[in-house]
Amino acid sequence: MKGMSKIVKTIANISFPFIMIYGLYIIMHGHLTPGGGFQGGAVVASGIVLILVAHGSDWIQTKIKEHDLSLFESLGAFCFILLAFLGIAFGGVFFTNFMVNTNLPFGQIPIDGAANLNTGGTIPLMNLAVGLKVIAGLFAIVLVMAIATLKKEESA
Amino acid sequence: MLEEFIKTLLTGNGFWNPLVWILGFIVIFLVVYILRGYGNASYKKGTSQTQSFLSGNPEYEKQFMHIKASNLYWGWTNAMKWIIDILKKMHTGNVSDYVLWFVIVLGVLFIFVGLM
Amino acid sequence: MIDNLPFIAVAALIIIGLYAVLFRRNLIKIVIGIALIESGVNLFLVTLGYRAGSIAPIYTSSPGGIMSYPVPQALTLTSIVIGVAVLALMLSLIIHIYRHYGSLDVRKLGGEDQ
Amino acid sequence: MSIMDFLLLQSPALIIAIPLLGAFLTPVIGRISDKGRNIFVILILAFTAFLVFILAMHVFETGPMTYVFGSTKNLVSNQTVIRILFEVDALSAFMAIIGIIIAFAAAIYSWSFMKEETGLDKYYTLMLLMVVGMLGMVMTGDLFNFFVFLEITSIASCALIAFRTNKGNAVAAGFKYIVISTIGALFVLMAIAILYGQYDALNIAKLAQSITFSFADKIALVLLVVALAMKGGIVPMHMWVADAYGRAPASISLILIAATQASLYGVFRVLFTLYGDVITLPSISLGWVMVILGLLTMLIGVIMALIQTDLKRLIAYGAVAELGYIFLAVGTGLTVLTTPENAANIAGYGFEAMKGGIFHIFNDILDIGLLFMVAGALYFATKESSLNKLGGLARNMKYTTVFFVIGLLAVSGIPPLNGFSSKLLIYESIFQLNPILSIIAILASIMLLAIFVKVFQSAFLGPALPQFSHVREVPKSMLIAMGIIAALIVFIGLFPDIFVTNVVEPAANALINNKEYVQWLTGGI
Repeated sequence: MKGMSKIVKTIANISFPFIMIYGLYIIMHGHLTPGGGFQGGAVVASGIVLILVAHGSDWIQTKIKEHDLSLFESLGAFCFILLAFLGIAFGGVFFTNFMVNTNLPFGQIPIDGAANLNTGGTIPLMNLAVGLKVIAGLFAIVLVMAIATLKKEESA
Repeated sequence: MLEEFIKTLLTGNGFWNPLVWILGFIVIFLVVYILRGYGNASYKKGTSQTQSFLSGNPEYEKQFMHIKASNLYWGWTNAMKWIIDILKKMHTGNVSDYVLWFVIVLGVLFIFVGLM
Repeated sequence: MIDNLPFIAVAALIIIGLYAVLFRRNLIKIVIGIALIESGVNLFLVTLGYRAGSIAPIYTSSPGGIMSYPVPQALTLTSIVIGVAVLALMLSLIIHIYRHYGSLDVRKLGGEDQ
Repeated sequence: MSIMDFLLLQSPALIIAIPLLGAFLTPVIGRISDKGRNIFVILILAFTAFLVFILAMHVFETGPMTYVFGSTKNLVSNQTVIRILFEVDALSAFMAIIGIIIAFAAAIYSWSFMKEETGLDKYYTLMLLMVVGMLGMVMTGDLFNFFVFLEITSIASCALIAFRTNKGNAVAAGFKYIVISTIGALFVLMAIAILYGQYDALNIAKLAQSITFSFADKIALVLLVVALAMKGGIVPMHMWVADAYGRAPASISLILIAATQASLYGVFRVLFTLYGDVITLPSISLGWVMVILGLLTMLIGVIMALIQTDLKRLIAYGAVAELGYIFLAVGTGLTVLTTPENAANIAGYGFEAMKGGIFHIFNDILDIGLLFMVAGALYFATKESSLNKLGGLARNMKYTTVFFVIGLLAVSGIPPLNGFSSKLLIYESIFQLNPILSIIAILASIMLLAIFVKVFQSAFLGPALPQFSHVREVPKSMLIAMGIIAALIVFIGLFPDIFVTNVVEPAANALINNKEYVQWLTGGI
């Protein structure tokens, strides 16, 4: 896929960081407000897709390979399942939220529904893992589709 | 432990014990083998007795003698042609039709269960 | 009547989706039909969790009052995530199908028993 | 607490989690070494099999076992079941055993079978995911969870059916499969939503306790049964089976059979456990519907199989016919259960029919699975799948021929192999419901014999064909996988009773008695 005009590229470049921040915010606040790993990951991935569409898949491929994306995807899923396994080790049951009410990060218990980021136990970490997987996964899907259509154009 | 293995499977009215069956099979096999021995005496190797007979026609080369799968059961498929044609028409390979069948079964069962 | 509006929308979405799957020949339109059915089912799930006059089920800094059920929303979200995966898979298969058959006509696929 | 106790206690979660972990580690290990990855996958499946076995032994002995995710407490509060839970009863354990055996054999088989393909990292990842979905479907105690695992299985199997993307047919088959399974799953979700809206519960046991068979329940019942039956490949919704089984790599067809049976498990679970209390209302005779669908499945399956010339497609239709036996037998059980004058007989022939049907699930997967592996071996050796072009292969592939004969005899119910024991149970019990059913079932079995004799004649017998003179026996890993399944077939065939009393009977009991399944709700844990 070829890149688009300079205006599109510039606007995409400008809006890209904002979309990133917004998506990461949604991932990070998944345990407090609506959102979470998938939703935030989808937002971030759509931001990356914006760049992909504006600059073309050739340019993107010089930056990152689809092969590496699947590694990230595996990594995200692995972290998620690892956290669930740690539940067995520390809490006795799979998926136990063993970090709640401890001094570990995210270990506090919220008081009276106040919005405190430092709560939630393993849930924010799982959100991060899912977010990583969703970003890598969705981006890989769109990238592969872009490459596939590119090959079609060339052969046609 | 061994008894558990050789216990007979009861099937409500009947029973089934493979080991008994195998014993019977061996006995029958022996009987058949002995009977075969009687006929074997009149078998002479290398004579025209052992050659295949194709209504007097010459025998084809070996690789042409193999009956292909679609020629097997010709009579049966020909006799059942009407039902096979219906079934072939049913199996269109079109995914919309697959979903259509699903909707039809759904509808029939809705009526069936709704009436009850 | 107005209370039943979401359910009417659900029925309409599912029927339109089924229509597209059953009677459209273009593979992309079939996929759109499936997406419509999925939206219908998701709408149904979300509607089930709503209580009259309720607020969104967010515990953090909640203004108080009754909340709608959070469980159907979680279910819907899961269903949406699965839907994304399925749609992506179907569309990528369609790309492959187009390469092999040079057409998006559903009648061109298969027919191996004819 | 010894390590075994610990493993047993955690086994329901570990059975899902270990293959899942393996699935995500596979691509990472695949980067280092191909051989290492294959060994890793086999080890993961072997460990999962071990866990399934210890869990199953425990369940057969002591009854259903529940496992609550996330916490050891707070299971039931204010009569509402919170948290997702897995509930493994004898039937679940039974299905999990057969699923993991077949997956293990498929992994060994894939070692040589898929050697020449590319993208094997993804292949093994998806294969493990498929196993996860299948095991999850049979072990979960939560309806929505069931839907999620159903979709995991569908997505993974669809991608695997279309694995050979260089073949148009395979991609088309994958597309058909995903359309069918998505629509089926969406209607399942709709039914789950209907149930949730009425009873505010997703837990199967909780729902089974509170279900009243209102009008909406009837709608949900029909949606669930028909959608899952479609995923199970019951006539007239079976057409995708031929496409999917016929075009997938043979090792995948193998797991697909087990995944299909997991959908049938869903049908039985819905009918006997979820609606177990109300299905016995005298006015309902869904059993007869199942019997008729079973008969149609058998007949159409065998007739379509007889006219096929593509080997894998033929076996796929044979698999459809085999499903008919299961549906017929369980339908008979349901009919007996629901007819008041026959209800006393549930201990009699109704129970025998259920036993036969459940036993046949196991035998069907083994027999058809072995035949698929042989078909894959033929394809591997000759690169040819049309029966019209094969011939005389028994000369070059001795072991494969032996395995095929075992599969042939088993699938057509010839004594003393396993197919006969279960079919005998089915024939004798359905004879008492209606003799005609039994006659049709035996007829279909004879047709199955005819079908596979045709395959035997055209592929293995006959003169040696010059184009196949270079054909050699398939590699060892494929022979080992076929050997495992064949040995199981012969073992169960020779000693059916030990298997029926220890494994099948508890499973059939679990299906008929849904009291045991909901026991934890009333009795507490």
